[in-house]
Amino acid sequence: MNFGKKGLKLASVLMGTMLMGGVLAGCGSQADSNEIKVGANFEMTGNVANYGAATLDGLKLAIDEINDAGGVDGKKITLVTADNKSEASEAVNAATKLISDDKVSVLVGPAVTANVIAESQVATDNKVPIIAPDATSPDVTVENGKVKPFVFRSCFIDPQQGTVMAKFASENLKAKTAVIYVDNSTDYSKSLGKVFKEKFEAAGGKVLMEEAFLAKDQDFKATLTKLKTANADVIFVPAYYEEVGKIVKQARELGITAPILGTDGWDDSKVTDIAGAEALNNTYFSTHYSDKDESVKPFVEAFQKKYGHMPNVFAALGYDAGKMLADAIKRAGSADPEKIQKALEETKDLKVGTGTITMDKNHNPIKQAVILQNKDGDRVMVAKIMPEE
Amino acid sequence: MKYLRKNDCIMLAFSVVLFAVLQVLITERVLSSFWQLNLLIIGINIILAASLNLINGYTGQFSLGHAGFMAVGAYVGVVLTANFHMPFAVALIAGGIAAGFLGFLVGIPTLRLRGDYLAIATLGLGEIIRIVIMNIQYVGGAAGFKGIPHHTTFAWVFFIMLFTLFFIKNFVNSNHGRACLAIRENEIAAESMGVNTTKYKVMAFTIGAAFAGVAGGLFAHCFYLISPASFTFMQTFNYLIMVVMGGLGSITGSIAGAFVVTFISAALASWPEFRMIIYAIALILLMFYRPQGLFGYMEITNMGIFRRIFKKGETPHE
Amino acid sequence: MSELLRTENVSEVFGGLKAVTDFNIHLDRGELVGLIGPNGAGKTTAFNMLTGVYQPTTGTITFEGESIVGLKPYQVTQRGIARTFQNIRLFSELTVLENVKIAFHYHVKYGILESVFRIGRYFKEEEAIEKEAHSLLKIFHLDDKADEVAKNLPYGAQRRLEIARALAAKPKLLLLDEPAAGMNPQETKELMDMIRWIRQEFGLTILLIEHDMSLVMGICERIYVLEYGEIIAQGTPDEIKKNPEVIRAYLGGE
Amino acid sequence: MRPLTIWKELSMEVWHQVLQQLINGISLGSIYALIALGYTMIYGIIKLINFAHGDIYMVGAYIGFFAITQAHLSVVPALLISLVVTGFLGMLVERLAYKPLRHAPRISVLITAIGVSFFLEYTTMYFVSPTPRTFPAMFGDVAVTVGGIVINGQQMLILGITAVLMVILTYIVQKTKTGKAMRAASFDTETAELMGINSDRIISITFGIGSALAAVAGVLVGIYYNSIDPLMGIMPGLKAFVAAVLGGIGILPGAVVGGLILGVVEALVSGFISSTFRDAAAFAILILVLLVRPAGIFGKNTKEKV
Repeated sequence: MNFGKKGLKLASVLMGTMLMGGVLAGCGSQADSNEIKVGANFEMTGNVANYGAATLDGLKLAIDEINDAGGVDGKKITLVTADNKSEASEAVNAATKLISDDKVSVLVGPAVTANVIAESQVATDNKVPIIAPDATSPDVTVENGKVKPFVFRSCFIDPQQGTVMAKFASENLKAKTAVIYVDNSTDYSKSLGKVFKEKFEAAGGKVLMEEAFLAKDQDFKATLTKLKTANADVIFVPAYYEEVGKIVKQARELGITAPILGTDGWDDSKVTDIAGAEALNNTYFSTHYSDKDESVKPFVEAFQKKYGHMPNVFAALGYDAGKMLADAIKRAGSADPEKIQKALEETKDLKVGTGTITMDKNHNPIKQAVILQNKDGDRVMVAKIMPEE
Repeated sequence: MKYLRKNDCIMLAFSVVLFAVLQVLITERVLSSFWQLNLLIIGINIILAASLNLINGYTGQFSLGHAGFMAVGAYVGVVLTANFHMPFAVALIAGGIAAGFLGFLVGIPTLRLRGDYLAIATLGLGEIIRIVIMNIQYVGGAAGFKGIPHHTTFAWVFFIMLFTLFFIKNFVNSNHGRACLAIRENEIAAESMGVNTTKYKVMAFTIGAAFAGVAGGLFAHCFYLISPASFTFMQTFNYLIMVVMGGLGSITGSIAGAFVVTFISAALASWPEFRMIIYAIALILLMFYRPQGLFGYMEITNMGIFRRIFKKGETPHE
Repeated sequence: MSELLRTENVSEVFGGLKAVTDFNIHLDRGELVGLIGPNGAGKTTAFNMLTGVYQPTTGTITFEGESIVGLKPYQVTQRGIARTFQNIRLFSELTVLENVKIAFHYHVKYGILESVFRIGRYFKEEEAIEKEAHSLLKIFHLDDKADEVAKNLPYGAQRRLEIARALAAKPKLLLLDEPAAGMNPQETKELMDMIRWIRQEFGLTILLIEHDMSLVMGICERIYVLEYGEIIAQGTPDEIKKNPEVIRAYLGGE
Repeated sequence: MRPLTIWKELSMEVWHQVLQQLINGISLGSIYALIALGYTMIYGIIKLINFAHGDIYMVGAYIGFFAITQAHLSVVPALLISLVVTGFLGMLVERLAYKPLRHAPRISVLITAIGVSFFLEYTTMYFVSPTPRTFPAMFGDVAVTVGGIVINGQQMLILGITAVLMVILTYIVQKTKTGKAMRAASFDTETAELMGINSDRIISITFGIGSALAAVAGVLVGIYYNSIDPLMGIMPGLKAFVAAVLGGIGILPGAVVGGLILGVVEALVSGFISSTFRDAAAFAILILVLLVRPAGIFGKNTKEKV
């Protein structure tokens, strides 16, 4: 049976080289002195690759700016990227590689809540701090009442965003009834729906109907036709721009004219491309910043120059995370993860791309939120709200 | 027949030595924690590849539902350990039984189907299982199940893998295993030789599913959070690739296939942009040069130098 | 009661086409009976009905006094009827030895756990069927090729392996479907002796479908002649040779 | 007179909704049908489940996208370009990846198809980045309301083009010489070769036509949902394969019927139950049909001749 022999030879050669490769890679490259290694664990493949890639672009911009300005105390920041394939188990795999093989001092990312939570265990065990740029769900940094020591965040959290929008709906829009349409495949969307319902009903409003869809859905006409029958005063759709664009477009096509409210997932010029400016009229969404805001102009221009297109909210938050990271390393004065962790906790009134950040005791940044209105293809700032705490 | 016993002892001795070597590598931290985690995953993938091989390779039933059975085992396991604080062994066994039972239920109707029709039906069932889990809020739905105790250690994975390989090897080399092989070769002839083909197809399906369930339990307890996104049909393709690359109908093949595929994706982690492109090209080239897989039908125990160690008395599938 | 098998007005209708109608045969223990007829006469369909592959549309089939209509093929084999196939159906990727071992399947009693943990009856029964299989292969001059993969055997040897495999199922009634097909006269002669010998050795009843008249006339005690699904004649070889109906069916009427 | 009373009791509102869902379902179904046709033709001729077919649909969508946005062409020329270019891509894939494995075990060719699928997905993602691209709004404003049922411009475009392509395809397969050769090869390639048919050429043409149909579906989806991304091909590809099997794999009308059934089922389930169970319902329907007719709706359950 000749091919058996050939197969054996091929297989043993393959396995031999790999074993060697494995052990060698195992030792990893030692961190040489004049560079600080930062791990970027993002969704580069898999179904949320677009959010991961956008955040990574913003982070890279921040790191390049810092390095061009001479790095931190003369040391350059090198970014080591790893792909978590938009999956929780792979996020752990990537984080373990960055920590044990690449010996990074700090981890940035991933973009999606589930992957951050999955990774937090590994980071805490190895005492390496994480900065989650976009995950807005509260249980990223706090688990049954206890703060996770090594997990930080550079964006505001859902309860703040949900409260702001619920207040806006009942007070500014005088809405009495609402329907909620969430994305069942993300924690982000579901927890925002819960907070909105709680705050809206506390303010005397009534939620008539709650429906759900799945990420990557294309056709929402079926459920929207059902929602139309409730003809509520407002429709709350806390989801990402890819699905939101189609939902708003298809809702208007089915003759739904009520105002549609959203959250920071809406904040991307693609929403207007997908839905069309006309359909987006009478829609409002909360987000981290308005690109019309003077203080945000430099970041927007820098991003436009480097990548040739406008930044979306993920890019902006990636950039903020980069700035926050650099500031913490400078104040820590070393690449030692635990020192950086302490410095992150003490972040106060730090000027970042989209505003100023002060870290609260739950490792969530106190940041202002803005409400924008889509008006004939443009985005007008309607309100700027500082968080109460 | 005494060779049979002798060979088992040789295999056992070899495995214990291998275990000791790897355990030392781990405790002395020669292997970084990244490669330790991947060693666990390789062990788990070997269980999945061998159990899929029992269904596809040995019994010739083209099943693409393996990730679904793995998901059942994983979720049953984590619910028992995290919510009911049951011991790890109980959770694994319960996961295996639950997945096996589902394999049994699913097996009966679908095994009337043939070839590609069975493939798409089982793929559909795997997806249905994943979608149902995604809609059960008790287990965290799409956002995933959090707070899983980290029970899986190298010892658990290694010895369960060893048990799986021995179980499947001995099953295949027995009267029952031969019945499955007969079904693969020529189902009409098998039935005419007194083999109850439905019973054995469902049996292979149930055993394969049960081991996939146990592997699911082991997989889940490596991570703090699991979500339905890790159990899609693309995951089943991974295990199918391992089985075909190793050689349909060869246990050594499944071990080699699981090792090679898992190692390639781990080693490529340092080039995230090109990882999938290189993996795709590797797949195409390997099928181009070795369509029958690294080992085809052969087992390592009766090739070349091994033939002298394992006395000639072995049947080719030993 | 020496009668082993009896079929009463059995018929098989494929969507209006009467493949076999009022098929009445009976076989006594130890008999060697032939079933002949031009191509497409329904011989193999009859075999398929006897072995449960097809369910007869009408009629009863009793084997050892019990009806076997409605049984699945593997149950029929377990009752003691084994068969070979017109176009060879061996387990091509398995070895010669394994092909025969599979036929012992029903007679092996050890359970799954015993086979997996190799305890209890596993080794005893495996050794038993190993020995039996080898002895069977010796009879059919196949023992030297025991570890050869079935598909690599020459045509004649594959035919003999199929018969050996059928015998391994320890049948009471052996159905041979054109065993001499594609064999030269010398091989047919050897086959004839072998069939006589195994009938003697294993005390078998044999029903033989065959086109090779020298073989049929040589060893069959009784012959049924089938044409267009109907039995047009039955009797000893001499009667059949002289029967006008049979001559017409084979040589075509004036 | 039981059914009549039911009709009256159901308020117009519910019937209105059912009809609206049917329209959505049929347009979605025709897209599945276009892709499923490619699956069935390729399976019919070389018995391969071409998992890369969904990604050829994606590449077709991107070619259409660049034709419309970069080259500023209108819909029909964009469709033609995408159809031709993707057709050749399909032939190229067959030539490089599948032809050498003509006599390899079928399961290894399946693994190659999975490899090609990953390759197409991630090379596209490497060049055009994972962020979704948006088609400029087309035919959006045109809408026809028939008795309260809204049929927008894009849905009409899809139904129209699908119908035209079906006619052309049936003409090619039934009337032309190549069509006859394709049908012959799908029954038995070896015998077809004995009859003087160059089976390699026929297989290549089948891949070309199948990929072209998928490309059209890709562009139409781009226009209908006006956003495309490198991984958009995975789920529709699988659904189209389900549709092909539902109708009876290898049978052209089966693919169309299977696609339409799938589209309608998905629309009704999302409308009346919840869209989270939409995919599960699609697979459940497939399994139910297969249990009743193990070779699909039109498939003949050929019993193995003993």
